[in-house]
Amino acid sequence: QEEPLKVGFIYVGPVGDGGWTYQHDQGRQAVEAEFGDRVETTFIESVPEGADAERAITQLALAGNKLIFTTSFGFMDATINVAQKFPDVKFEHATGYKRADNVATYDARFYEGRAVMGTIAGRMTESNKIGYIGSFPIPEVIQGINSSYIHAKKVNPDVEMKVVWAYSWFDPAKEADAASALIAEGVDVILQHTDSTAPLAKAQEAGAIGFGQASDMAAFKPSPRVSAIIDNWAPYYIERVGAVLDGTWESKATWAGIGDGEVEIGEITEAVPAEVKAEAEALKEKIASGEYHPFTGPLNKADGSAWLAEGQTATDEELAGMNFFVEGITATIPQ
Amino acid sequence: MIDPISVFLLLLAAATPILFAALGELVVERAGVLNLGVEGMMITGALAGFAAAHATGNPFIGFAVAALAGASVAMLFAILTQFLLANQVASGLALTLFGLGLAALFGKPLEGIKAPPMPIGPLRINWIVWLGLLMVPLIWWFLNRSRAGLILRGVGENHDAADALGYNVRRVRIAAIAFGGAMAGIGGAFISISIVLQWTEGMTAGAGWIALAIVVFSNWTALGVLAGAWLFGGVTVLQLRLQAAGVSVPVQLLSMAPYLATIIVLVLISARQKFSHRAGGAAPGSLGQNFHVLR
Amino acid sequence: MMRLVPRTETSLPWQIATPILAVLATMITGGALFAIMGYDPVAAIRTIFWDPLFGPAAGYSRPQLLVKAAPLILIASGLAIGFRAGIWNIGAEGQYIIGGITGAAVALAVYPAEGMWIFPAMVFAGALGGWAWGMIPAMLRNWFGASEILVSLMLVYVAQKVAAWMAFGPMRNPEGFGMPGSRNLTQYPSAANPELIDGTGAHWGVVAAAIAVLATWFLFSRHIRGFHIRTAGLAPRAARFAGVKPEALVAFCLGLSGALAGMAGLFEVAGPAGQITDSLGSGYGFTAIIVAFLGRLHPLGILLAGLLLALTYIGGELAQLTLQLPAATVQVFQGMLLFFLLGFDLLTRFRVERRVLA
Amino acid sequence: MGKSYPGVRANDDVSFAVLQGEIHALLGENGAGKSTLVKMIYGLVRPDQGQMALNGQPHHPTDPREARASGVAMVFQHFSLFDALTVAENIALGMEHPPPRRELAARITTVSHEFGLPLNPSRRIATLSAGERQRVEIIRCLLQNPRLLIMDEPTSVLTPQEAELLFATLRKLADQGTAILYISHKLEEIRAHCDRATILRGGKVVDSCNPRAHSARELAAMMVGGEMRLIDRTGRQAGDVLLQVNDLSLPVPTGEGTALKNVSLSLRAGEILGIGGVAGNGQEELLAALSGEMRSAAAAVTLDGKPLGAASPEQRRKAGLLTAPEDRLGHAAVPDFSLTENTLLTAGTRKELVRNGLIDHKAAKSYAEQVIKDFDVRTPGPGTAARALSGGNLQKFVIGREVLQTPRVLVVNQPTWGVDAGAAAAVRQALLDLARAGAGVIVISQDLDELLELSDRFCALNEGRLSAPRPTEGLTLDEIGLMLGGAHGMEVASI
Ligand SMILES: Nc1ncnc2c1ncn2[C@@H]1O[C@H](COP(=O)(O)OP(=O)(O)OP(=O)(O)O)[C@@H](O)[C@H]1O
Ligand SMILES: Nc1ncnc2c1ncn2[C@@H]1O[C@H](COP(=O)(O)OP(=O)(O)OP(=O)(O)O)[C@@H](O)[C@H]1O
Ligand SMILES: [Mg+2]
Ligand SMILES: [Mg+2]
Repeated sequence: QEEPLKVGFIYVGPVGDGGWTYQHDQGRQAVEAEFGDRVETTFIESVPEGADAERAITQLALAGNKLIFTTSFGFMDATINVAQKFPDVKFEHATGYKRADNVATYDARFYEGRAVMGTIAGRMTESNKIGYIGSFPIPEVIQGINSSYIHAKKVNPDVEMKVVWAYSWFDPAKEADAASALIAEGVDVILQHTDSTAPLAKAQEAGAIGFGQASDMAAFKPSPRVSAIIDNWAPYYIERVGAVLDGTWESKATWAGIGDGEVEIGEITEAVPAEVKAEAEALKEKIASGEYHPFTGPLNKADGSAWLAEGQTATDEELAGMNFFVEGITATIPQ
Repeated sequence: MIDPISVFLLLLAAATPILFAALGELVVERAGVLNLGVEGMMITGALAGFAAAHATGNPFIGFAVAALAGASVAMLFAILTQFLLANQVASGLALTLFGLGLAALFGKPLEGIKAPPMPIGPLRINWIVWLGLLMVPLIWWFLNRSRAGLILRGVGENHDAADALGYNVRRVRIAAIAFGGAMAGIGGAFISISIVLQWTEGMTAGAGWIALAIVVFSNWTALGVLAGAWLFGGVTVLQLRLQAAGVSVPVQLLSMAPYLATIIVLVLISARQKFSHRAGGAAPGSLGQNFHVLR
Repeated sequence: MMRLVPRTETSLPWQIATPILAVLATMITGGALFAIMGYDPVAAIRTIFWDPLFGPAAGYSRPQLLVKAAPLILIASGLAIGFRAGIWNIGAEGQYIIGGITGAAVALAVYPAEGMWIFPAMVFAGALGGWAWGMIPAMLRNWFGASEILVSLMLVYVAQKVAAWMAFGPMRNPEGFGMPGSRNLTQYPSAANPELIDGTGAHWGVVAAAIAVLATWFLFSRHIRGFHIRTAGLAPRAARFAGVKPEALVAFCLGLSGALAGMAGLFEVAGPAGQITDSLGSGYGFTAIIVAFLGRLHPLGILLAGLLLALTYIGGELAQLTLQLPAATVQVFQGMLLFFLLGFDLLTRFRVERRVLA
Repeated sequence: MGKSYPGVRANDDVSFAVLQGEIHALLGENGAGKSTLVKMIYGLVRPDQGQMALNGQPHHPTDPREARASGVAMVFQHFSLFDALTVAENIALGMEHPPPRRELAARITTVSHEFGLPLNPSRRIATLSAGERQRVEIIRCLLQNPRLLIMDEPTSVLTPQEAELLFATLRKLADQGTAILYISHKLEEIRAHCDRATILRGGKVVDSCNPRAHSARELAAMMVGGEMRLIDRTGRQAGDVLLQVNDLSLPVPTGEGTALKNVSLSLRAGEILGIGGVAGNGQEELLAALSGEMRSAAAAVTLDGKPLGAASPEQRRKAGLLTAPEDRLGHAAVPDFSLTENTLLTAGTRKELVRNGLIDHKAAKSYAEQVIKDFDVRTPGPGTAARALSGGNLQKFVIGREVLQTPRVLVVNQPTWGVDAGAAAAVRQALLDLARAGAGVIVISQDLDELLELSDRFCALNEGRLSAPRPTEGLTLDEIGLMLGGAHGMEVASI
């Protein structure tokens, strides 16, 4: 009988974080379910970025894993370094930009999902103030804030966006405090790009609404969690493991969105009026089919300078390095 | 503009976990024991409290269980330091490591579950917040007015003298450590049951360390602990409020503010004491030292 | 009835025996834990304690032991000096971070210049940064009587924010597509802290740790300053009487431990970690406190404690990898190991005697 | 009664009786077993064998509370007070069922006045002088109306007036029927005030007598089991001025302590200057100002005309100005260090134990051995920890460590505090011999007998001021008492 293909995963958090790492592990389990005996997966969780990452990845390679997924941006250089030493092993690095013959990268177009959330937020807010809890000022998060704002504004021209930076991906108490601060500012819809459910808990207390982040956060259905933006890595992981199995794997950069099923919109609950739900779903379909790009001009930057002309869409390069807010957002990006 | 009352209401809740943990540690340190395991006891309480609240549907049972769980892991520290005379600093750090691991291990099945709702207390303020506020005068009274508190302070101040007068130093200290564990447990459970409403690994995120710092800051007084917890919680809340309100102060500076404010206020207090030649109120005399006597 | 009788001199045989006993006890209870969790206890114990040293991939993990232990030992050596003097630097983690930042700043400022002087300058700047960060609590204590425990601890959090600020702001890699993190210093030859001899894991940080162990040993056993430090910790008034200025000692100890932690930070940033990121502090500064106490504040003890802790970290990773033991289980196991080490330490200081009753 | 510690038989077949209404002295050298015996009575130490009876009832307390309940009270050899707590709190801790706060405070005030030992119940112990601390311990006992009051070396030496007051109190209690067990190394005191004495040697009762019927020399002989050497004061002559202190004033460094005010003195070669005073009047500060622990204006302290006021302790030692503080454990010596290591505290430079910062362990060890030999320090060897030495032996070591460095000037504070008669005589003789060899010696002490015995000139320290010196020859105890009393005495009387 054929030896099973060994596939390794490096996680930055514990599999039980209920967010980022949890979703990657769901993807790993999907691989096991799909290929059964033909694969054997292992993972190491809670690996700090930096020196420990390189060692953990090397250990996976030494243990005979032929395909290794490194699932945090901070693992980028470690992945490249280890890949040089193990040319026979294939690596997949999430959210990075460095590739090699045996290193592919993959990421998700979360901003597509944010557009849908923004639409719901713009429709649902009564105070016309929506809040956004940002983790760190990196392009991915800034894309999300801009996309949410643009689409909220589209359906509700009076909308205002308040931004709080938590400077953490995961700090429940801090996120709760951030949510409380936003609510005290009059915000009644909270978007978050941090991984805990604490903001939803606070929203519930205050009668505000929010969205699941990374995972479905179904425990807070039907309200305050009225929908969710879910990272679904399963299709990609299955595709890539399959590629190794049938020998067609090659290094490439993948940036997939709603259309590829990598970004999922969690169930829009009955707390949302039917027509809003319909509108949101229509937008989702349009994005999925490629008919509509969330960053379509005319759009100006926050400093008033012109960015995209009427009908022009943002390039992937522009998005990947996004470091400005669009016109209308008064918050600042810490530099 | 930001209205002070809403900030105050926010800070009440934000300060509660560290208030509980720091009040507990205050009693422990007043008995002459330095337990650096607060973080480990808090996370244990956070998990046990959440589990019990979820199983029974009653958050108050959750808090009771959290207190018990916190006290139980504190007993590990008590055995090490009071019977085996192990170094207190290292034992406390080991307790933190152990508690974090233990909670993560046993917490696996509880991930993704929501906490039962907590009845709202008087003035729309959480019952446990009230309890925390009530603990301040209670502990002040206990330490400064009660006989048991006097003995506890005596043990912490000079364990040899307390022993010579016939007090059981070890028993007093074990009781204090248990109490400190229970308080830290409640503080931790407040995070899981009342703030985050869910169990997640590592959710105390350093609150235990802040609680330890607050005890030093308070100069070992109950009122000082309240002031410290409010100062820290207040600045934390305020910096987020300022961000939310779009006030343009560099976010990096704002996020450092709670820590810087704590340092600055401590320096002001210390300087006043130093330059006005006011002695006293400092650390308990036997703090961190183990007691052993050959009979 | 048993009673504990203090030994007049600490017993050398017991000092050697107790760590071994503690490790055995941990293996037994830890094994029981693993068995309850449904893992093969023998395999788990072997994976954690044996495989990193002699297992199939030991050729790789043995050097890694040095890499992991070096910063712990370097920082713990500095901390032990202060702890012996009764000066409580709890903030080595912050000094580590700042040292990493100031050291890296030199390289990032002169990039892409090449030169032999760059790496030494970085080491100096790293030490200087850590020193300065340690001097803040020292000066606040000397001038105002503020507790160095609290100030140094608070400064850890401040340092973490500074690291995040640097990673997202001034030090962000201009060629990094706006992603956080500085340039990777390992790809900048003049600034890199590489493996000195292939396959040994030994980088300059390991060398520095070895020097630190020897130097602290020398300081405590041969030099009058070490004597004064010990005096100050045991009897502050006697130290004053001997001519020690408490203020100078506070500055010396916090400055020195800060400088060593800062150096450790730089070696890590320029070597194994490679760059400034917001997660620059990875807990070495806190773990080093455990290492210092586990090593009984003695240089040799610190060396062994640092290696032992590194062993459990690497063994723990291996156990995750090969047995899918959750990370938390390994953490509980480490906690147990510490408990036993601390508990059994009793036997080095006391004799257990049966009480004679008349 | 019998009690063993590892390697020592601390009490061996001890039998004796204390009668109602008597003041009973317990005598013995350091380590004779006095403290062990009384701790057994107080329930603090568990006896290995033996029976006790109190008022005819079997007495076997398992802890001090039980002893207190049956009427035993004790003042400890080393203060058992809590520095950070108030007088009232300290007293409450020593009582089984203290009355409510207010009532207790009132009772402390009245009882302490009644016995002539006034106390303010709300003051913190840390702010009290040694004499006042002793009052707290005594009042704590008195408030319990004890049947048996044990006093183990009431530490501080009081002014003669204060001592009189204390004994008057004890006498009053005895007359009311309280039995008093009194431990002290001050034989004159015992002769004057005790009714009976039991003498311990090596844990055994060796004698029992009426102390009034014997001289101090005879009592000492019974304690050591041999003759005591006479102190030799001969052969000294005053030479040139060595040490000069000029108008030295130092503020209080922290909230506690006494400021020095315009202290001036001069000391000649071969001379011993005695400085008396009640504890807490600036003795520690004066020693610190001379040792270099506290710095002053350079010209305020000169040695051989060289200004040293701003010099470090090390520089002063180099110049020949050596000191020995009062507190042996923790100040003059590090308890957890071996004797060898303890030599490095002060003898590094003059004995060349430290060169270029490097410690010469061999030299340190042989210097420790020399001190042990020359000063008859009874210890297993230089590797022994300081804390394992009895007070008298450690004191001999500390004095020896300084004397063998052949200082130009040696300043000692309380050189025989809590030290038994034999060791005290040895220490005093060493100081006299040093002066004979041409050094200047300053002895700061609260023990007036000692000062009269040693010093050529005498001055008193009072609230940080130093009186003008007077020749010791011809001074009476009463005159000295007045010199010491001054403002302090007035204060006591007027509270
Ligand atoms: N806790 C103890 N552990 C071991 N040995 C002890 C202890 N306490 C006392 N000893 C020993 O018992 C003996 C008697 O000591 P004790 O304290 O009773 O003497 P003492 O007569 O009170 O002396 P001093 O005059 O110095 O107070 C000494 O040899 C001492 O070494
Ligand atoms: N806890 C202890 N452990 C071991 N030995 C002790 C202990 N306490 C006292 N001793 C022994 O008791 C002896 C006498 O001790 P004690 O406490 O009576 O003090 P001392 O130094 O003789 O006091 P002083 O000179 O002030 O009267 C010392 O030789 C010491 O070895
Ligand atoms: Mg004694
Ligand atoms: Mg005694």
